[in-house]
Order: sequence, then structure tokens, then C-alpha cells
Amino acid sequence: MQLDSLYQEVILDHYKHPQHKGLSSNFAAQVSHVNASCGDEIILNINLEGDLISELTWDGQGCSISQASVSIMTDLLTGKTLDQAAIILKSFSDLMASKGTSAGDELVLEDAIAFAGVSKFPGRIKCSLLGWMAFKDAAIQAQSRK
Amino acid sequence: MQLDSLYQEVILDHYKHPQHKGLSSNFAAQVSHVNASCGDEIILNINLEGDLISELTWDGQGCSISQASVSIMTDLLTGKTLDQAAIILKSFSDLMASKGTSAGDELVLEDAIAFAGVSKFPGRIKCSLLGWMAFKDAAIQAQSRK
Amino acid sequence: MSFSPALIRQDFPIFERTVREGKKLVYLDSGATSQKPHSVIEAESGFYKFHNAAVHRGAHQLAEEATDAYENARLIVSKFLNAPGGSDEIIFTKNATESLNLLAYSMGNAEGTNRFALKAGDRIVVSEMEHHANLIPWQQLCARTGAELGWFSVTPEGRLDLSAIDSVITADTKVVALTHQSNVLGTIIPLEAIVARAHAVGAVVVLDACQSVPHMPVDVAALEIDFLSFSGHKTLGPTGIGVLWGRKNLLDELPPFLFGGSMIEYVTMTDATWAMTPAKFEAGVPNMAQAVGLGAALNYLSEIGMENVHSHEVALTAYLLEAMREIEGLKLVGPNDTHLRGGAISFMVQDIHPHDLGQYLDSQGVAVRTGHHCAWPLAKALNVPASTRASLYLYNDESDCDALVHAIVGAKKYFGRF
Amino acid sequence: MSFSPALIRQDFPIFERTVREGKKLVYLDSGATSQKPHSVIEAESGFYKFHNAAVHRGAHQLAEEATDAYENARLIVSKFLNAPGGSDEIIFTKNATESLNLLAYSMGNAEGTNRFALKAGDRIVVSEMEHHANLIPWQQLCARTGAELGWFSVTPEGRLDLSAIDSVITADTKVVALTHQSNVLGTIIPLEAIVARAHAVGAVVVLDACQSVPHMPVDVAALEIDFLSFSGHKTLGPTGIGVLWGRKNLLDELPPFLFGGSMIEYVTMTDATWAMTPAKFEAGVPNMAQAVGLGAALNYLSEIGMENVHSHEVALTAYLLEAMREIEGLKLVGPNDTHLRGGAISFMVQDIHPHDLGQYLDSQGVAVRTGHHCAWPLAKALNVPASTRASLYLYNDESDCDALVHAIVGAKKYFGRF
Ligand SMILES: Cc1ncc(COP(=O)(O)O)c(C=O)c1O
Ligand SMILES: Cc1ncc(COP(=O)(O)O)c(C=O)c1O
Repeated sequence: MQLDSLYQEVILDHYKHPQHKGLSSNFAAQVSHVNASCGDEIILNINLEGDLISELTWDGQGCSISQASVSIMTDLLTGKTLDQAAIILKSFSDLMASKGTSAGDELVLEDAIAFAGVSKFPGRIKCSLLGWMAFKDAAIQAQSRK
Repeated sequence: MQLDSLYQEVILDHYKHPQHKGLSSNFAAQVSHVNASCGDEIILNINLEGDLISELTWDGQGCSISQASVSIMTDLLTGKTLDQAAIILKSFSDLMASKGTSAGDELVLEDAIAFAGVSKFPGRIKCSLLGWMAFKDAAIQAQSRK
Repeated sequence: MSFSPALIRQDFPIFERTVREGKKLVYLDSGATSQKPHSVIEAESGFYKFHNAAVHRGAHQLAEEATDAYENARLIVSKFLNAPGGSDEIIFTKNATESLNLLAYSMGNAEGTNRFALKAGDRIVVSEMEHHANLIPWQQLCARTGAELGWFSVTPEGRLDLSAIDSVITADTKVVALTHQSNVLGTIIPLEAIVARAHAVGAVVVLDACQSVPHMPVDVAALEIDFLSFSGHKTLGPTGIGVLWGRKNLLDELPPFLFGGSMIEYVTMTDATWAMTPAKFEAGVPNMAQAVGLGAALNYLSEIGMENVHSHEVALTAYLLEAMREIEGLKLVGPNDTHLRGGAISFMVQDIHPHDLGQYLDSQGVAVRTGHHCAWPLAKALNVPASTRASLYLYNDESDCDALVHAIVGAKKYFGRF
Repeated sequence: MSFSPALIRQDFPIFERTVREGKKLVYLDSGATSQKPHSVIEAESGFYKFHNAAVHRGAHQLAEEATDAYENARLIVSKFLNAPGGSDEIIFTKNATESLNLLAYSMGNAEGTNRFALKAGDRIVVSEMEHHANLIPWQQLCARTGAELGWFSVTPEGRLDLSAIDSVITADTKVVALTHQSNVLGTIIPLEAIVARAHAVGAVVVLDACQSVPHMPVDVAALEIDFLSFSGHKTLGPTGIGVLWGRKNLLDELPPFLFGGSMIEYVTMTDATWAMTPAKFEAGVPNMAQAVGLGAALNYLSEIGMENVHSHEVALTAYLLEAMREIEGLKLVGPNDTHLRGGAISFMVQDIHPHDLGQYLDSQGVAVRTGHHCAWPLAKALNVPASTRASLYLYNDESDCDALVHAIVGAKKYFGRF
């Protein structure tokens, strides 16, 4: 069933047990993004130590795809440098644009390759990118404040 | 040829030799009407003696139908009472709405029955009514000033 | 002829196709847009094939025929709505959203003693259940003029709270703009008291009839309202066509909105005056083929009879509500009976997010809509950030409802695995 | 493949019919609206038959397919115009008139430091040859904001008088809005000096390309303009669809125009924020089938090649101008050669009123337009209250020109009887 390529076990797992959820009390930048077509909302806090992403926390509501995606993303990017994060973000965006033709680079994306199936569902690509776009925005803001 | 039912000789005759053209220097009411879709313009002066239409004069530019129609109308309505004019106007409007099914009431409309053929050409009905609508407007204005 | 959705479906070519690997299409998203019968599709393409020309302009046979076809569509709409002033009261727009923006912008263009001129201290009244299309244009008009926006709130059951009607529609109210039937809740609002109060304070009543005109008889004269808008594409008609109806004397007083060809009386380099209603509100070459298609759609509906369409939908709604009651964990958003209620049924299922539920339903061939349904303030007021909506129309039958229920049960199993 | 109007005509179903008692249809009114090829009619009806659903909304397969089709049309338009910022720069409207009103109203909604905010002392520049659609919206914007309207005048030969360009486009000018090709005169305006001067004073250049995009290659990047509008129905496309192209950064700064669903980011009862370009400018369920039809129209034109369409029309214009020179008493309104000139040819014949001439031509199967052609100020400036216009397109050939000439001679005889 094609649906199973969308709802990978790791996605539903993160949806039920989200990581890094609950906003930190202090942050270098805080951003809030919404997906206006379905009402999903995410608030993301970022903290940096030099070029290192020391902490990512979030809160929000939305579908399994958007929530699992931000959960997996915060897991993946915490502890990475901003440059590394940019490479991972690029790789994830490319995967989402692949229309199901790419399986994703597991070395770079780790658990996030579970979203490969999402790229076959055009209506859900925005969901999986919501957290990542928030991160992109937060990273720019945090850097510009340094 | 169907066109001949539109371009009756009496119409083209009035077009070449318009009656009552040239505005009177005094008037009970003066109105200006345009046909915005083709740019035709008519200015009409009315003078009353009691309930009698003592003078109708006009100036303007436009196609043969609009010019001949106002020429024939001024001929027809001068010397009539306002009540008689209203009956003639109604008869002419009905003729225009008849889509070619009516020949017109010659006793009431006299030369104006030449426009019977116009009612088969929806694009030209406005042309033939331009002067008559101006008259309707002018008569109301002249009466309200009494 | 008895009402037969199965026969009706044969008039709609889209039901000949399948979705998701051969599944029957169970289309429960007519609240977003309806499907189109052959006669509508052919009316639109027939216009292009046989009569295409710019209306009201050319001095040739095609232009005459095109004008006839376009103006005949206007007549059909005016009769469908029972417009007291006839076809002069019908304005063609591109969708209901434009119709409502037209009103708001035109009022914004009113000045001085024009009855539509708004100023600080004036009030516009809407409700908490408005679609964004009948909310934001008024918000913006308030921002431009200094008028204040007031609104009816919604009860937990999804009804308009009319208990404080006199303090919502105040003496300063100039416009009361309400949705006739909520696109989320299915609620049909009772108009009598609202219209009476609005007219008592001298306000005009604007009805967003996007979800009522397609589904039940709507008689603007009997309702005693002043303006009404609806969309062709939700009424079996083409996309790209909407309607604004207004009382002739009010349209005559309202300033125009879009400026350009065919809406003028006289033009100089620095100034212009306007044509008569309805031309005044239709600038440029209009959506002619779409108007003709809409005419065909309303003829199709009239032949079936709007009373019949409505009874069918009410019966089907009752059937579906009944079946949904049996689904454990399903929570309705909106009235749970068919009293003053149409066939838009929104709901939540346990903690399955609507977007995920909709995706599963889609995998079973069941097409629904999920999200805030362009009524975000309502979603917040009811504390339901997103929901799933099934919306019924004349081509749906009990088997469609059964398929939905079956798929919901399947979704519970699918997402319950973890 | 050589260019063959006869073969091209086979793609257009309307040429299978006759007019006025069996006469061949000689359609010389494409300046008002063009005819439609099969592929366009079928693209539109195919959307309804196979993929119809509300775009960007539903969570189901039809909605995905509809969105794909609609966004693909946007891509086709962006490539056709060579939009530097790609498909995000394409906004679908209902016609060019709406596109131009969108710009004027959106600018009117700009405030404070927004670059589009206008105030007394600012200037908007148009020309005497504008179609009402590119004149009255700017008149009205001036009236609302206190800005002043300036204009280029037209020479007796029907060219823009650019001799005083620096005093027309003053340092205070914020918008220069001009028609690319006059719908009356056929004149194509030279843009280079105008764009250079406009940009030097910080003004944006808006091109009304209604009569150029259908007839010649138009590359917005090469022209270095800022906004452009055209209508689908004049470009072989459906009615009910228009385009506004704008530079991405400018569209991003421009406030929205129509308010409603799908153009929002966040909404409360009292306030709203906006989606990104282009969604920000497309409120409500859009004219989806018409956008898809327009995509098919542009594909059809691209396959033939806009260079080929243009050369064909220039050659045909030369042929017709030559033939008209032989008609005694015929006076051209507009340039009498093909230098910077398209195939809209207006003229007068002796003292035969254009409306009467048009009527006679129609009786011979020749469809033209008569009147002021929605450019009344131009008619007054040239002292030609009304004229007759023949406008050529890719499906016309020399036999159509011959038929026109023959019918004009006939009209002279017919009306000369008296
Ligand atoms: C030069 C020009 N501008 C604007 C328009 C308006 O186009 P539309 O009526 O399709 O909005 C036209 C055509 O009518 C035109 O020829
Ligand atoms: C109640 C209501 N109002 C307004 C609209 C807007 O209609 P459209 O998008 O066709 O302009 C809709 C549908 O989307 C609706 O359901």
C-alpha cells in the first residue's frame, strides 16, 4: 500500500513521542511558522555556542508529518555546526523536491530519510518542510544577532 | 438583402437631410445623451407651451440610425401634447423590443415605422433609442421646472 | 421523476474515472468545489466553438450571438434567485470572493452623502463563523474608513448566538454581512430577526450564500436581504465565475469597483463617468463562456428542482450523522441534527490529525477536505485548530456515506497500530 | 513547416461555421477577442472531466492533480514571458483590466515607507493612446492619493510624442503605465528611452501588453520593465483569465488587493497577515480551468513560434495597407507603414459612419469593430469620434484582406445610392 511509504514507522514513532518538544526558557532566536493551508503551527528556539547549534527546542501542533519532521530535525541538528546544518537542510530540501525519485542520502540525513516517501505526496511536502524552514529562519536571526 | 430592412430609404434620407438640427437659443430643458459603446452623442432642447411640445431642436453626431431616429422623432413630436408623446414613445419602444415580429403602428408612429427593421439588429436598437431616451429625460426635466 | 443520485452521476464525466489505483471516486468535497455535468462543460466549449466574440462591442453577427448568450445567462441567474429587479441586478464576477471584495471596495469608494460612505463611529457586523472571504474584506474596509468591526459569536453547538442581537447590530451599524450556511459547521442561520434588526437601524444585509445557493432554494425577495454573493464553481458551474446580486436602487447608488472598458459613460484624460447598472460593475471583456456555463448549471439544477436537491441532502445528512454516532471517538464540529443544517459535516477522530485522516481516506478513494477551511477564527473560537470535512451534494448517496464511515474505521485501525 | 493560415484555421472550430446566410466568416476582430483552437477548448473541458478539484486545499488525489495542472500553467506563462523570477512572478487574474486595477488598488493600499505609497506631489504617467483599462484605474488612484496624472500626447501620425520625455516623466514620477501596442492605431511604442528615464527617476514601468503578447515575442527581462498585463482571451486562450507579471521583489513589497481564502498567513477576527507571492494576490478558488486553457494556448503559440506569428502579421498588414491605399476616400487612423506597427488597422471611409460601415461589412461576413475602441481620449485627440477597425491574427490571410477591401467598396456603393 502506497500509504505505507508515507507513514514510515519512524515517523509515527516521533509523532507519538516527540523529541526536544517544550520550549527552552532562553534562546538566541525564536521563530514562529505556520502552514496557512492547514493551520499547523511551530515555534522553534535556537541556542548557539559559537558556530555550534547547542540547543533546539520547539512547541506546536499539526499532523504527524510536520510534527515528526521537526522532532527528527531537532535530534539531527543539535550539536552540528551551522555549516553542517546547512548541508543537511539542502539535502533534505532536495529530497522533498525529488517526487519520489530519490531515496535520500542516509549518511547525511540519518533518520530523516524516512521522509523520502513524502516527496510522492505533493500536498504533504509543505508539512515536512515546516520545521526546517523555521530552522533556516531561526539560524539566520541568531547569527545576525551575534 | 436583410440589410435593406435596416437601411430604409426614409432613414437614409433623414440622415442626409436632418430635420430640426441646430439648437434653439432658449429652452425649457436641455439634455445630453451619449451611447458609450459607440461614442454617439445627442444634445436635445425642448420648449413647452403648457402641455404642448412647442419646439424640439437637437445637435449631435453618430450613425445613420441614431441621427435619422432623432430627426424623425423631432418631426413627429413637435406640436404634440406630452401625453400624446408618451404614447408614441411607448409605441416606439415596444417596436424596438419586438425582435422583428412587429411592423409598428403606422397611425401612431408615422415615418418612425421605418425603424421596424432595426429591431432585428440588437446592436442597433440603442442607436435608434438614443434620441427618444433623451426626449424622455428632457420632458421630465422641463415638467419638473414648471 | 424520482430523485436518483446514480442517474445524476451519469451526467458527470468525472465519475467515470477512478482514483488511487482503481478505487471508486467517493467525492465528498463539494463544499470546496462541485463537479460539472456534461451540459455545463458543453455550454462553455460550445460558446467558443460557435459564438465566440466580445460582447457589447463588435458590430457583427458573432458579437450579437455572444451578447445574447451572455445576457441570457444573466436572466437565468436573476430568475434562479428571484431577483425583484430582474437581470439588471445580476453582476458577474470571477468568484464569490471578488463579489464580496467588490462590495467592500465600492463602499470604500463612496463619499459624502452617499449612503455607503463609512466613517469613524460606523459599524460593520459579521460573525465568528465567516469564511475569510466574508471577513477580511470588511476588516480592511474598517481599517481604511475608521469604522468598527463587530460580530456575533458562535455557541458551542455551532449556532449563531443571537441573544445580544441589539447590542451587536447597534444603531450605528451600516452593514451586516453574514454567511447563509457555514462551510465548516453546516449551520444555516435564521435570517428573519437579523434582517429586521438590520433594516430597523438602516443597515444593509449582505449574504454570503456560497454554501446555500448550490444546495437549497434561495429567494432573495422573500429573504428581504440587500446583497448576495455565490460562486459558480460550487454550483455545478465553471470555475472563474461568481455572482453578486444587489437591489437595483442600491447598486445604482454604489460607486464602481474595477475601472476600464464597457463600464463608462464618458471619459476624458482626467475624469470619467459611469455606465448604468450592471455594466458599471463589469469592466473589460467579461468571463463570457463561464457565464454561459453557469446559466447551463442553474438550468440543470432547476430541472431537478432545488427543493428536491435540498431534501435529498437533508436526508443524506441525517443518514451520515446517524452512522457517525456509531463511530467511537468521533466528535462532530457543528450541530448534530438536521434542524437548520446543510450537508457540510466536520469532525475529529480521536487524536488522529485531520491531515493524516484525510490522507488515509484519500488512499481509499474518499475525497474530503481538512484544515481550518478558510475560517480560522471559527477554528480558534471552537478550539479545533483543524478538522476533517465531508460535504454532500446531489450526486452523493448512501453508498458514499458508507464508504466514508468504512474508511474512518480503517483509519483508526491504521493509525492505532503504533 | 511553413506558415499556413489555412492549416492553422483548421485548428479553430469556429471557422467551420458561416455567418449571414451562408457567408464565409472573415474574422477581423481579434483585437477585441481571439478565436480558440481545439487544444484550448479541450484543455479547459478536460480539466473539468478528469481533474476538477479546488487547488491548494483538498487532501486528495484530484486536488493534487488540479494543483499540478494549475501550477504548470503558471510555469508555462512565466517561460512564455521569460520572467526572470520564474513562476512566482505570475499572478492569474480574470482579465487584463483586473490586472491593471490590481496594481492601482494595491498601490493605493500601500502606506508609510512602502515604495508604492503615493502622496500629493507624486506623479503617474500614461499616454493619450491608452485603452480605458490603463487610464481610469490610474485616474482613480490619483484621486484617492492626491498624486497627479501626466501623459504623453500622440502625434497626428499616431506615434507617442517623446520630444518632451523629461518633462513628462518628472523626478516625482512613481509609475509610468503605457500600452505596448495601441489597440486603435496599431502603433508599437519604443520602450528603451522610456524605461531608462523612468528608472532614472525611480519609477516603475507598467506595460499594458494586451495587444503585443498575443502578436509578437515579448521578453520582460529584455525589456527591463517592472510589471506587465495581458488577457487570455486575446491570446487564443479562454475568457475569464488574465495575467499580471511583476518582478518578485516588487510583488513582495506590494500590498495585496483581493482578500479572502488562500491569500492569508494568519487570521484573527480583527486582523490578518498575508501569504507569499503569488498566493498573496490570488484570493478564493481561482479560475483553474481557464489557467489550464491559457497554458494550452501559449503552448500552441510557442509551437508555431511568436517570431513567425509576428512576421506573418507584419506582412499581412503591409498587404492590407497597400490595398487600402487604392480605396478612394479611405483615411487611415494610425501609421501608414509597418515600421513599429502591428496588425490593428483603423480607418474611415468618406462620410459613411463607422457603425453603418461595420453593419454593411457584417452583411458580407466581414467582422470588424467600430466606435472609439475603449480609447475615447485618443478619439478626441485625433478628432475621430469613431472609426472602423480591422485587426489581424495568425489565422487571417490575404483572402480575408481582399474580402474586407471588396466589402468596403461595396459599402461605398450601397450608401452612395442616396
Ligand atoms: C490595449 C488594451 N488594453 C486593455 C484591454 C483590456 O483587456 P480586457 O478587456 O481583456 O481586460 C484591451 C482590450 O480590450 C486592450 O486592447
Ligand atoms: C462560505 C463561503 N464563503 C466564501 C467562499 C469563497 O468562495 P470562492 O473561493 O469561490 O470565492 C467559500 C468557499 O470557498 C465559502 O464556503
